[in-house]
Amino acid sequence: MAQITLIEAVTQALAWEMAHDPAVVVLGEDVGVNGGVFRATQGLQQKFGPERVIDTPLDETTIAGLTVGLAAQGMKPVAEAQFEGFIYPMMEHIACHAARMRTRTRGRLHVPAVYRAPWGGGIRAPEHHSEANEHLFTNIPGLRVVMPSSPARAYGLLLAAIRDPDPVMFFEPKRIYRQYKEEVPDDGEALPLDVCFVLRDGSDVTLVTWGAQVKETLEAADALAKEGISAEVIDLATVKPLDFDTIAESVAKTHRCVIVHEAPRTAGFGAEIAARLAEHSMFDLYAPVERVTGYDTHIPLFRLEMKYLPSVQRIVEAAKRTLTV
Amino acid sequence: MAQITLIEAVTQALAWEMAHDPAVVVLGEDVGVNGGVFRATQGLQQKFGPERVIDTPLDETTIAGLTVGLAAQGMKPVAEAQFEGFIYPMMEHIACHAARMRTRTRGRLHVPAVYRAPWGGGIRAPEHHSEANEHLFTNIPGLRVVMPSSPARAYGLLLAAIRDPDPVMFFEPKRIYRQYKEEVPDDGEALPLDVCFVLRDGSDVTLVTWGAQVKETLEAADALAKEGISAEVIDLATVKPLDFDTIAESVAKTHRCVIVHEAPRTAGFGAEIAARLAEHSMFDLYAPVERVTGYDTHIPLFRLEMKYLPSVQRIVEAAKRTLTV
Amino acid sequence: MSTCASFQIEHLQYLDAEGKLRAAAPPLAKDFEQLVALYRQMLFVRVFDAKSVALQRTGKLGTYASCLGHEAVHVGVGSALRPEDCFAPSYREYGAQFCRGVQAREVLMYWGGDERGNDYSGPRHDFAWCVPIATQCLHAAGAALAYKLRKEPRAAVCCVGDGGSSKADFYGAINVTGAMTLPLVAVIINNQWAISVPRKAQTGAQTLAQKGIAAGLPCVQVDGNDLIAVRAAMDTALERARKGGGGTVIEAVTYRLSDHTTADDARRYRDDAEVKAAWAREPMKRLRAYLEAHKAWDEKKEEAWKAECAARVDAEVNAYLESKSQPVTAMFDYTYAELPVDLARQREAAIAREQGH
Amino acid sequence: MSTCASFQIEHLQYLDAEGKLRAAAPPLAKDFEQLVALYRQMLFVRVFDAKSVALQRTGKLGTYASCLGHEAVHVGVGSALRPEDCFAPSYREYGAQFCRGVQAREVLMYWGGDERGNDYSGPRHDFAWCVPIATQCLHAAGAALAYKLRKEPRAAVCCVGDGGSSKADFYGAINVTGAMTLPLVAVIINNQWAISVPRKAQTGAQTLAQKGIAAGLPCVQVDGNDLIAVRAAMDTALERARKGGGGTVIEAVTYRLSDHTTADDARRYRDDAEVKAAWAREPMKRLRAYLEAHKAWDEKKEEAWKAECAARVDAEVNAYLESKSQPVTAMFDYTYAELPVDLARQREAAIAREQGH
Ligand SMILES: Cc1ncc(C[n+]2csc(CCOP(=O)(O)OP(=O)(O)O)c2C)c(N)n1
Ligand SMILES: Cc1ncc(C[n+]2csc(CCOP(=O)(O)OP(=O)(O)O)c2C)c(N)n1
Ligand SMILES: [Mg+2]
Ligand SMILES: [Mg+2]
Repeated sequence: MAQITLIEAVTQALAWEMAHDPAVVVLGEDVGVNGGVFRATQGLQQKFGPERVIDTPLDETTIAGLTVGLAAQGMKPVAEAQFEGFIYPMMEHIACHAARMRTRTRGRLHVPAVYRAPWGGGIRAPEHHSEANEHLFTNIPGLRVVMPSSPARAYGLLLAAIRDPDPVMFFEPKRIYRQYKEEVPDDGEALPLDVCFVLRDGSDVTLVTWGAQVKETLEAADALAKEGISAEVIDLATVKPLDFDTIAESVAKTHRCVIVHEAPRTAGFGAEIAARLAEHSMFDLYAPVERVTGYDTHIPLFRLEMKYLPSVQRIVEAAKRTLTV
Repeated sequence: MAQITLIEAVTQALAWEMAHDPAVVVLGEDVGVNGGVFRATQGLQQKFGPERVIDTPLDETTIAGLTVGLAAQGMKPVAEAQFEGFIYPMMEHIACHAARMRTRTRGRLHVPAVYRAPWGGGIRAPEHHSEANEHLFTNIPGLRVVMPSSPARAYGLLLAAIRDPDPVMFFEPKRIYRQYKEEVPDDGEALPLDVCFVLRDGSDVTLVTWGAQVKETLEAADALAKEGISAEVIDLATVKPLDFDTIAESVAKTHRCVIVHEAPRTAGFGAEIAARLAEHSMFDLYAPVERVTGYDTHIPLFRLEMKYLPSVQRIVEAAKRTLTV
Repeated sequence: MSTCASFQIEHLQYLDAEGKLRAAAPPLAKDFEQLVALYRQMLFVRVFDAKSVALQRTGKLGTYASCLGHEAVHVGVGSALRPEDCFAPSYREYGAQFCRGVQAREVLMYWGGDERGNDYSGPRHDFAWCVPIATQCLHAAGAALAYKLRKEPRAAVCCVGDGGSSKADFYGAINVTGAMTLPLVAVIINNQWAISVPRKAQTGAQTLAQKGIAAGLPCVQVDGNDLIAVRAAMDTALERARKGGGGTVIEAVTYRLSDHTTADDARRYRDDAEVKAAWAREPMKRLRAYLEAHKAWDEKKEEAWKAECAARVDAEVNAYLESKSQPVTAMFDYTYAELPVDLARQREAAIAREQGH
Repeated sequence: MSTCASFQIEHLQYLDAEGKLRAAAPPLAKDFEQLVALYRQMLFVRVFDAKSVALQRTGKLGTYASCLGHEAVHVGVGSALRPEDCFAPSYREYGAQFCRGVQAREVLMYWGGDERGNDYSGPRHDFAWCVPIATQCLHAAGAALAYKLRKEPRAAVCCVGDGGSSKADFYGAINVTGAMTLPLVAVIINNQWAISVPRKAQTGAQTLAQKGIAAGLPCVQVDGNDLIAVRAAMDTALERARKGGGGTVIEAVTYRLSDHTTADDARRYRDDAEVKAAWAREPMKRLRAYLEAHKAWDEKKEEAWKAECAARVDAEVNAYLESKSQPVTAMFDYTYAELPVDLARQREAAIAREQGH
């Protein structure tokens, strides 16, 4: 049982499921011989052949629509958008068809597809390679939006996503693709979707986040601990549908909450969490909810991008603000 | 000075601006001889010719991209998506280019374009003709998202949108296109963008809404008044960038807030308003913020759609809940 | 300068507007039993269509997209398919769908604002009606890819309009079909109008068939008012597809004799003269003339069959009109395979509201 | 069955791989002064390109897209344009852009992660580098429409890759160009690879030029390693465009001699033998041979010009390396023409953070 990175866990999950379910196919740009520009599909074409690991023409509309068609006819396609910033042309098929086929046909047809995409900034990449656009999908009924933040969760959640009978947007935080390794048994065990993961118990403040920001958030919790502040850290993992109960429980205990995300602040998914806290946990809260987020600007090219992304320090400061009210 | 409907106000604003600014052109599907499927561009092609009122091929990608190109080269295009549910293929050009050109080029190029679309449900239309998808755009920096809810505001805001040097999404609540008429002087006077409109003063509860739901919300305020409850009604008008100060001021006075919108609840724009209230107005609020919204389902076909849309009664009930805490 | 590629687009017509055979026709032209069956199918569609428009006019149906004038291409396409093939319609091809087992009451249910219309009795794997223009082309391509991967001798067929042939998805579908040799037949139903936009405003291409050249596919233009030509082109294309020979683009030239939908008023943008001229080329008259010339059909049969169609349609209409609305829970129950917690709570609230009022 | 349309795709080559004229060539072939100027431009690009790759390897530049092997098509395209024409590049056509006044330091700035690179010195109306594949084609079409509406005798030119010619936007752009007779020249730079995906996986079409047929446009395939052929095709297309004759699709066949970008390793997916064979057809050698055969160029000139290129490039590199980062406020200041209230507050907070740390 080897130690693997998050991206290797993605590959491992794909390989497991392809080996055990002949309906699973992978398609996208450069997913074949090249194994994907990040190597997420590395070795899969050699193992499963070009009929199951399919390099498509360069058209995201095509990839998205083919995927709907494949899925509706009994396949389980895992489609890749090469970067999440290139997902826009996929949206009509995702929103109008993948997310809607079951509703439209009263269950006659459904779309068990996964749309994967490397997500987020911080890797000094060119323009349009750093987007954090989960908001594009979180208001669309019928979708799941999943974001793993560790090798083990990447493996377990991707297996769950592929097996799920409904369409899943699976966003991989590329900044932590190779952050660290951990042991991930290749046992085909899926993790539950629609469930948050409490990564660290704490009593003074709840830090809620997802994706790559789990890294900074855990570091912030460490820093806070050094100052005697006990932070609970929750990784949404499945952003939609939201497991709000886990967050509410935590806030009932800590009475404080900081939400951390990479996307722009306004109408980012942090707003939904803060809104629910305002609705359901208002009398639990001793301090206003804080959001530490990207600014309401485009993520800048890489010379400035680290000034855009939420830093450990910003999280620590926000947590402390909730404690000084 | 005639009494006109909301949609006639749209036409009037387009005609005014085309008459006064030769850079303004209108493009889309069926906008020409047919005057648009709702007649928003009625008579414009006769008046300004087919070179300025342009029927495009049936491809939303094309319409969106042409619009970027036109705008970057000195024109002021007003593009139409025939229904807001068909806007998805426009998104790459809107998000990656219209919204970003100024940032990308440090101001060398910019995109003074308007993307109009009839928006929302409740007209017994076929599938995909009832979407309320403002959330697709509210997290995208560089855009304005504007939604008029009266003939006068349609006229003034559309003029402002066309004159604005940045791209504006202009969503027209088709359910109230012909709800009522009012006098709208054709004087070329724009209304300010980025500003909420207080439609009704009140002291007990703040009702915040936008688009077609302004109708039900005002009716709810009437109903509440009959029960001795004084509701303030705010129409966002410009959803993004949000004029939060007006809302905060109102809530500082009423201490209660109900947000009403048509889109699905989770990650709808109501979440942003509730989140800001939780952050900035927590100690002003005497009751949890309520959201009265569409469900987290696709808007059903029309036999059931009125069960999906927020009703006067739901708004009244929510307002009362905030008053009984 | 040297020529590195050259292409021809053929136009296929057997039965002219007068019902005369114009060229050496395929066996179908002499198979009067089958031709009569197809003609009856076409007539059924026409009767159904008129009734549906009337229902809308009297407030008993929502917006409805008429198929008047498309009977030959719709029935030609639908009758060429096998049950195991996959059909991806736009929103107008009832003639094709009736051949496959979709029921008239289902069409009415759909345009009556009820999702149950899409829960077809027809082949359960056929795609639903598709409103976002041309997207069905890629679903059909995906189906074709699924069949190819599973080595099933099945074809997928999509229909798309002249307008729809401008949209991204159409190009994407035919391109991937060529690139991957998929068993897809893309039928462009060129009825000259996309709502108010005439065919010539869609593209500078002389024919829509030639779009197939961009994808390296065989492509052909047929007289879409000639059932025999439509069937001939479909039969060839489907056989090639099912045998692994790849896809085809067929342009069927016809005319939309009706408004775009009942929400449209075509007199705003097109000349009566054009419509009148199109009526002279419509598909039923010529086939009837041909059948009558060959004693396979006559006025009496026509009247009898029309009466039967009317009766059948009435039965379907009644079934539709008597259908009860779905319960409020139906909004929630098909969003996911299993209700997420959140949605379950919203569902409860919706039920409570129903009961409260 | 009758033929209703037919088409030919011509292939244009004047200068073969050995630098021999293969056909009756246009006047440019005898205009050695201009040819030398263009050759020098090509050599400048090549020197710049090698330096940029080196900068990336040593950590002084971000990911960089090399243009090695594309010099003839890039310089051919760029030099054919007039300043008032509009150029819409993808992310690789520095050779074209240098002809138009874009500075090398601006290219470096862009790949160095600084938006100021896009604030070109070149024609201020040219479009920025465009990463979302093929979208630039529609911007060029929009520009072309603007010029047509304003009755300006200007053309718009977009470059797109073999991969990009599969994308929706490309089809949309050429289709609307045909439908509206727009002054757009769409140049498909077929360098055989889209990252790791070979040309044949993109489409079943024998040529990419023939995609123009789908739009009813004149289309031609040229040897993209032959500067003279590229210029000839461009000159013809641009003249037609500026005179109101509408658009053209040009496929320029070349080869990407480099990795896709510095983030790519092409050895993973393509054979050395193929690359080696492509080197034999590369564009510089043949033009140099031709110029030398006509005594317009020689080894000494080559060395002298190379040295000058190196010096110029060094100066540009220094200007880039010495540039200071933009202040944190730059994140905010170009989002809207005027800062909305919200953003102004965020900007203040960001400044405070800068000063705090
Ligand atoms: C993506 C999208 N854009 C716009 C529309 C609105 N619309 C419905 S039908 C239609 C015209 C379609 O014309 P055509 O493809 O020729 O098919 P026809 O209706 O003639 O059968 C349009 C623009 C839509 N349904 N989907
Ligand atoms: C919409 C979109 N999808 C994917 C990518 C990632 N990507 C960048 S370059 C490239 C290949 C482009 O190939 P081609 O069009 O042939 O141009 P070339 O790089 O060969 O010049 C891909 C897939 C992108 N930039 N944009
Ligand atoms: Mg049509
Ligand atoms: Mg290429």
